[in-house]
This record gives sequence, structure tokens and C-alpha cells, in this order.
Amino acid sequence: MAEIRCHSCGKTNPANSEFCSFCQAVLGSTAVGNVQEPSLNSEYHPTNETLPDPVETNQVSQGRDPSMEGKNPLAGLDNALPLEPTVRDLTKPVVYPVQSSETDIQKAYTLLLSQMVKDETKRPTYTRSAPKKSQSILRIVVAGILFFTILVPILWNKPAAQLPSLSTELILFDQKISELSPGATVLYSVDYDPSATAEMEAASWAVINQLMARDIQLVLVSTTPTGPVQAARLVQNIISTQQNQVGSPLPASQIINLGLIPGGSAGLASFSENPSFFLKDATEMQMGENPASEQTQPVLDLTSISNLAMVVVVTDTPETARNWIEQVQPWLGGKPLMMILSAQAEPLIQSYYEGGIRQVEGVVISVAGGAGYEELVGIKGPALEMWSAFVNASWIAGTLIILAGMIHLVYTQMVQEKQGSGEKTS
Amino acid sequence: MSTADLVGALIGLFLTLSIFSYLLGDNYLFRLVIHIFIGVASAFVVVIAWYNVIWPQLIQPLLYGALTERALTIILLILSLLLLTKAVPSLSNFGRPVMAILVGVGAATAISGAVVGTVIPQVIDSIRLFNLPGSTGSGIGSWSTLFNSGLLLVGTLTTLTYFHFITRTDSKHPGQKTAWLRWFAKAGKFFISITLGAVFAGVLLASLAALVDRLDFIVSLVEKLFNP
Amino acid sequence: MGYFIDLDLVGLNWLRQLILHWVVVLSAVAVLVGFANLFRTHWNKTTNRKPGSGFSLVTLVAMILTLVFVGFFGPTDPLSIWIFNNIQLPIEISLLAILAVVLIVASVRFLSRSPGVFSVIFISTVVVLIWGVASFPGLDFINFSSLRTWILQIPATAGARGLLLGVALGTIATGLRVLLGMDRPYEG
Amino acid sequence: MNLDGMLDNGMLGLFFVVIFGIILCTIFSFSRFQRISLRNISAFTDFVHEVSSAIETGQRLHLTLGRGSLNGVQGASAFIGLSILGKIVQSSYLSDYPPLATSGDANWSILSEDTYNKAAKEIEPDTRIQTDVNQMGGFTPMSYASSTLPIIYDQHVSLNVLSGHFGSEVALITDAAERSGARTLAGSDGLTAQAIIYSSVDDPLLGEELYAAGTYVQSGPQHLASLITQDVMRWILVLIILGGGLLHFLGILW
Repeated sequence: MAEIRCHSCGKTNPANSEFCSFCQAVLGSTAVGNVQEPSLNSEYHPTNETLPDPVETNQVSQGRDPSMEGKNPLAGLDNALPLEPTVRDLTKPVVYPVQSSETDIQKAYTLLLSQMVKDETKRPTYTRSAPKKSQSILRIVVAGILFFTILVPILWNKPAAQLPSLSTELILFDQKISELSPGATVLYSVDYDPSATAEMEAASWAVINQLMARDIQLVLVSTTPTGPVQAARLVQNIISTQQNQVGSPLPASQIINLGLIPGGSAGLASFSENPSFFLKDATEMQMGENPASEQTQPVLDLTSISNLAMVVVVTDTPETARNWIEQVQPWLGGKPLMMILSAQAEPLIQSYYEGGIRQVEGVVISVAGGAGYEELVGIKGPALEMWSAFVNASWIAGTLIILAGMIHLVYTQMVQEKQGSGEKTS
Repeated sequence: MSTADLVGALIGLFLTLSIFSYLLGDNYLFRLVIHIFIGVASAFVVVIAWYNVIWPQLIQPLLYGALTERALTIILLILSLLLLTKAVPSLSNFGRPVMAILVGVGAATAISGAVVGTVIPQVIDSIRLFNLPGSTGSGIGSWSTLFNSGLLLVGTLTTLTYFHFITRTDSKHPGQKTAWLRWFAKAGKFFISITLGAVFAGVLLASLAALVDRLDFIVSLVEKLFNP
Repeated sequence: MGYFIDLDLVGLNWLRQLILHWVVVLSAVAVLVGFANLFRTHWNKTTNRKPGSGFSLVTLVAMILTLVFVGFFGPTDPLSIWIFNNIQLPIEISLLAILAVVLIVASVRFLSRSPGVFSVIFISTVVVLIWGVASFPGLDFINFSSLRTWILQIPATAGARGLLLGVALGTIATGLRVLLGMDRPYEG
Repeated sequence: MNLDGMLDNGMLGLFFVVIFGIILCTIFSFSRFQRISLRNISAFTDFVHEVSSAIETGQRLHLTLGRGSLNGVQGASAFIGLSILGKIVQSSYLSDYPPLATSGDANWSILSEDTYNKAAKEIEPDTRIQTDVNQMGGFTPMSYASSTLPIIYDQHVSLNVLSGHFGSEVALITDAAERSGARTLAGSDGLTAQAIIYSSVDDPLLGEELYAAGTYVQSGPQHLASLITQDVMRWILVLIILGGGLLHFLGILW
């Protein structure tokens, strides 16, 4: 005796039953390929040329049959779009259920006909439109204008149009750094994707300089997979700049690269609960890898992260920033949590340092923040270098969006009128 | 500038220019570079995974760990080997239980993260909205504060109700929401577009910074080359 | 596996630590599996001469070379950093840089793509926020930056809260479906 | 917020989840629903048309699962992607071009392989799936995004489905889809990606709408149950916020 397995609840029903006796799902359309009778599956191998056949159309009908509504948990749903009936059966091995009566077939044909008509009217006939010329022209024009406005101030290195305004967060940031006692340990998390390196290094350059100037002991960690390399690159840059400025390489104990904190938010949580667990791996990992981090003595007192004098998080994604705020900040025991954010993280993190409860005590945001901080502490770094070009770029970008948007709107309207067809552009 | 740096900078110049060529259209140079990129980046991540996780947390405890640590790590090792069978399509069934564990833990973490990380803090903040002095931008006077807090509350609620899925079935045209829900949804859409606009602007600024950096890099390199 | 929730929330620490540790290591092992998958894909492309097989060969070569050098010297070795600085970083930053153009073009076409009041709101928000970064000489009389701050603090935060809460609801529902065994993505 | 603060937040959250689960199970057990209709989401309507027309015109479907880590909040949206993938495979596996799945995180590539095999076996029990239909993209966001470009351009893709966690790199994917003349169905849990999708995709899925995909493409009754549960919980949240806010305003709470 043939049996049909129900598609939605998986239980088996006698083949001549129309609905699953357990979950009331319609069996005809869903039982295809699940029929237990081997002869049906093994012998019949249809091709795409299979003509629409009574039973197949019968299956087609069932998703739409008004009398079925409410039987199948989903058949009754308006707007719950049945994929099987319209699509799946076009290419499906056809199976002959035991019950297929004349009336079924006739009903099926009529329904199929109406279905086909409806589909022909509804379905957009598919044409693989080649990339429009206007689009690529638009792209090239935008690129040209943008490049030009950026290149001008770079070439004739024009002084910054107007120095960025100092936000209160910057001043707070500087206060907190100046409150640090020399030799204190600062956790500095390098948490940005490689693609954001330019922006984040411009934003963080002045901060790192200030930390180095107060000979802070910097502990580098990261939660992003490429983070350790970024940290090592950072160490290299710091060492080279130190050699350029002071002339003497800084003591190896001053920067320690702890490497990766894996496991995302959960990993951060367990790091903030007992850092020593990660410390073990980190110290072992560090052996003979990074010249700047051979000596790992000072880290070993990192039994709890409240021993840290400050935590500075440099990140470009709001998710990472929120992880640090939610997982680490509660454990800091009042020690400040600082953030150096990319512009794309700003809107979502805003509420954490503007709100009534300030969970983040100071932020440097993007190039503007970096330039502002360099201006505040009176050093000339990458942020100030790119500042004027950045200002031009942002202004021209806004203008482009408005003007070109208007032009493009008018253009498309004209084109549509020319075509005179009501084809939808959206 | 040392030769290594010079070579590196020249390579960087070549790569940057070939990526920029994508703006003119998809071309072979761009394809070449992104294929190099895929290879290099993936290899880097694999090496870091080995150096930072697998070696220190799987191999080393096995070799040098204490007894209990070793015992635990052996179980872990077995799980890892089972998972590794996923790399071979014919054996991949052995890895299924491990994936089940991973999926279960992942789902649990997702739930707890969503509840503890998002729902509770956001709800509490929305509840504490009123009488939060200084939580507003132009926070002069209690009236503007009140207005802002009210706006914040309305925005949160309407945005939340914008997503309401189930609609009345006995309506003339199904798929339409009831009238008041539609008004809520409109208000919610308003706030949603503002939020997304803000985030979009942030992304645009970040990419502009990258663009400025690249152009700066090109210009300074060319200057170095022609008048050292 | 519902009881993981309790562990995650109430924090039976040692067990949670252990599970987490295992998951972390297993995910790292999964990276190896994924790498094998990537390698296999490009290997197949290279061997059976599909279009673009040359590119796949390039990927394989780059992969192997990086694996050998970086793997041998360690990811924080100066050589590895040289590779990272001069090959990976320029490409990554350049890709983000061309996004600037891509995004501007997208927002230019946005108005004509879906004309409507919400599109206008979206675009004007974008422009105000971009212009608010720095006041431009000659246009100081429009104080965009305070407007920018207000938008970021009130309406944007409100919308973000709603969106995040909605996403959280969806996440919880999905996670529960998986935990209660209604979805079983892992059985193949 | 200190430790015990976190703890009772934990209890609160546990309570919330338990209620959520109870409602979900009750609705699921009564899954022979009185008629319920869902609001129109145009993206899904187009989705079905695109799937069928892709099969007829011999085009490919390409689904990409994003790069969110499985072990975190970002994972859930990729679970949705998996159920969509199962549906796509069931509907178009036997067509000339089987659908492609790419992912930016190792765990998801493994899971998509499993889902793919399962769905394919349901269609054709004794089938051999070639390994290339599931591709691990890249491990860093940008390399992942750029690894999908050749697929979108070269593989006759007519519809790209983006469901998972993305960052700003998603713009590369949507732009490539636009250039190649393919349609895109995209949703994400990250707000960054949502902003880009909203601006550059014809029918964007905003926020929670992505999580309704399972119901709209009929992946099974459990999706509808969870959708109803989401609506119930939504209004519970609204009530909590309003009531709590009122109490707080009157100074009773806190």
C-alpha cells in the first residue's frame, strides 16, 4: 500500500488521503518525490519537455483551490506566495497519486488555464538588460568631479579651509589622557577592518602620540581576525615615528601585542571576566614573534581588567563598539572607556556617549575628530594633512547628490515620456 | 626610502590604480587584482586562526597541558577532527553532530545577545526617556527636552509598529493594514528613512576618507619618484 | 539545547567558559574547512578550464605563496607585515574608496528610482549630515553642525531603536525556531 | 551596570525568552490557522516571479549568506538565508543552472552546503551535487564582497538574494548586481547594510521584514507561527514601554 509523507509534519498518511491527518497540510502538492512506492520514483524520469499532465496540473491547482483554504496551514494565506505550484512542478518528476478522477482533471485544466493567463499578465517578461550607458557615464562624471576636487588641495597643498570645531568629547578625551599616571597600562583594541585603516589611523594618530608621550604601557588586543597584523603594523609605525622624533627606539616593554580575542561578543565577555585565561595563550603566542612584545612581565598582573588605567577602542563597525560597551564597560570598575570611531559607526553609538548615562567617556570621530585632536594638542598629523581635501570632498559629495539627483530625475522623466510606456522604473 | 619600501609602494600604486579602473567598467586588470586579493586575504586569516587560536588553544594544551586539561582537549580534538571531515564531501556526514552543537550554541548566543544586548537596554532607555536632563541636542529648557523625549518615544514606537505583519482578513483588499496602523507605519517609515540616511552619510564619509587617503598616497608617491 | 540560554544568561561560568572555548576553537577549525572549500573551488575552476580559470590559478598561487611565507614567519613578522601593507591594504582601502563613487551614484539615482516623500527625507538627511561635518567658508551662516547633532540624537536614534528592537524580535524568533528543532539547517 | 545588575537583567531576559517560546509553541501547535493574511511586501512577490522566470529563461539564482559569525547576534539573519536557500534549491535545482550559494564565513559555507544537499536530495533522492555550487567567498569583508563579483557577472545570474550580516562592503555586491542587470532581494540585520540596501536596491527588505521571508516563501508552518509570535511580542513591548514610561513619568518606577 502506497503511503504519502506529509511535507510539513513529516508523518506518513495513506496515499488516498487528501490532507495530512496530523497537521491538515495538503498532501498532493507536497508529497511529490516522497512517495514510498519505489516503482514511481525509479521508473519515471521526466524531462523539462514533459507536457502538462492531468495530475501535475492537479497539483498545480491545489495551492489555489479556494475550497482548500484553511486546510493547509499556509494555503489560506493571501500574499503567502506558493512556490511549489507555480514553479516547482514545471521541472518535477510526475507522480500518479492513486486518486485522480475526471472532475479533478477538468477542474485542474480550467484552473491551470486561468493560472497561466494570470501569470502571463503578472510576471514581468525577463530580459537581461545590458548595463545602461547613462549609468556608466554618470559614474564616470561623478568620479571625475570627486577626484578633481580632492586632488586640488592635495596638489597645491592648500591649508585647511577651516579647522574642525572642538567637540566636548575631544576635550574630555584629552582630560582623561592627561589624568593618566606615567607607566600606567592602557588597553588599546585595534578593531577595524583593513579597509578602514586609512580613516582609523588618521583618527587615532594623535591619541597614540599622546599616550606614547606620557610613556604609557600599551597593551594591544583585537577581536577582528586581521587585527593582530594591524596591531603589529601599528607597532612598526609607532617605533619608526618614535625613532624619527626622539631618535631612540622605545623600550620593548612599552608595547605588548596580545593578539586576537576570538569569539565575538561572547569572547569579549569571558575576556572581561578573566583576562588571564587569554593572557596565557597570548604570552605563549607572542614568544619570539614580535620584537616589541618579548617581555610580557608587566601584563601578568592583568588579573582583572579593572587594573587597567584606561581602555581605548578603535573600531569602524557599530557592532564591535556595542560589544565593547556592553561586555567590557560594566567590568571596568569606573575606569574610562574611550572610543575612536569611524564615521559609519557614529550614528549608532551616539546615544552611548551623549545620553544621560555616559558609558563612553570620550570619543574621537573619524578624520574630523582626529584633525580636531591634533589641533588641540598642537601636532601636525595625517588627519590635518587630509583635512582640507576631506572637507572639499564632503561638500562636493553633498552638492553632487542634490544637483545630479535633480538632473537625473528630470532626465529619467523625459526618457519615460519619450518612451510613453508606463513601465515601472522602481 | 629603502628599496623594499619603494617596491612595496610601486606595487601598492599598481594595485590601487587597477582597482580604480573598475570605475570605468569591469575589466581584466580589476579581475586579476581581486583574485590576488582573495588569495592573500584568505591565507592571512587562516594563518592568524592557526597562530592565535588553534595552536595555543588546541595543540599546546594537548602537548604541555595538565592532565585534566589534556583530557578535555582530547574531546575537543576529536570534535575538531569530526568537523574537519566537512572538508571532504564524501565524509561530510561525520561532521554533522559538531555542526549541530555549533548551531545550537550560536542560536543560544544570538538569543541571549538580542535580549540582554538589545531588547532590555533599549526598552529601559525608552522607559527612562522622560526626566533625562541633557539627553537632548539643543537642551535649553525643559520644554524642548520634553518635546525631544516625546519625539524619541513616538519614533521608537511607530518604527516598531511599522513592521507589523498580520493584517485584517475581512477587509475588501487583503494585504492592507487597518487605517490607524497605516498611519503608524507612515510615521515609522519617516523615522526609518532618517535613521538610514544618517547611517548612509556615515558610510559615505568613511569611504570619502579612504578615497582621500588613496589619492594622497598616489600624489605623494609620484612626487617622491620625480623629485626625490 | 534550550538550556544554553540559562547558562548564557545566568552565567554558570566554568561551563559557559568551557563551551565558549570549544566553540571558539571549533570555529577556527571551521575556518580551515572554509579555506579548503575555497581552495577546492578555484582548483576545480583551474583544472576543468572554465572561463576565468586563469584568474583562479592566480588566486591559488597567491594563496599558496602567502600561506607559505606568512605561515612560516608568523603573521606579525616584518615580512608578513610588508605583504599586508603593500598588497592587502592598498586593495582593501581602494575598494572602500570606490565605494564613495558607488554610493554617490546610488543616491543620485535613488530619487528617480523611487520618487516619494520618504526618498526626499532620506536624501536630505544624508546631505545635511555630510555638510554638517565641517562648515564651508562663506556658508558659515547656515549652522549645519547643530542640526546634524540634533538629527543624530533624536530622530535617528528613535528610528535606530525601533529597527534594532524589530531585528532583535526576529533574531529571537529565529533562534528559538532553531533551538526548538523547527529548523534544522545542519542536517544535510 | 554592575554584575548583579547583569544577573537580574539575565533573569528578566530569560523570562522574556521563555514567554516568547511558550507563545511560539502554542501558536505552532494550533497551526491549523483560521484565515490570516499578511501585508504585501513587494520584494517577495517579485521574488517568486523572478525565481520562476529564471527557471524558464535558463538563468541562475545566486544567494549569499553574508559574513556574520555563527557565534553571535549577527547569525540569525543568515539562518533566514538558509531557509530561503532550501526553498530556492527545491524549486530550481533541476533546472539547467542549479542555484549558487556563497558565504563570507566558514561556518555558513558549511551550513549552506548541508542545506543545499538536503533540499536537493528531497527533489532527487539519488543526486550528486557538484561541489562548486557552494562557494566560500573570502574571509575579510572586502575580499568576500569582491569574490562574489565574478559570480554575479559571469554566471548568468538573474536574481541575487542577500540575506545575512553585511557591512559597507554590501554596496559592491548590489552595485555589481545593478551593473549586470540582475535583480536583487536583499535584507540584513546590520543597519549599515540596511542603509545601503535601502538606497541601491529596488525592493529593499527593511529591518525585521527579512525575518518574515520564511513565511512569505512558504518554508513551512513554523515560520508563520514565529511571525505571529513576533507580532504579539511587538505589542507586548509597546505596552511595556508605554506603561513603564508612564509609571516612570509619575515617579512610581525608579
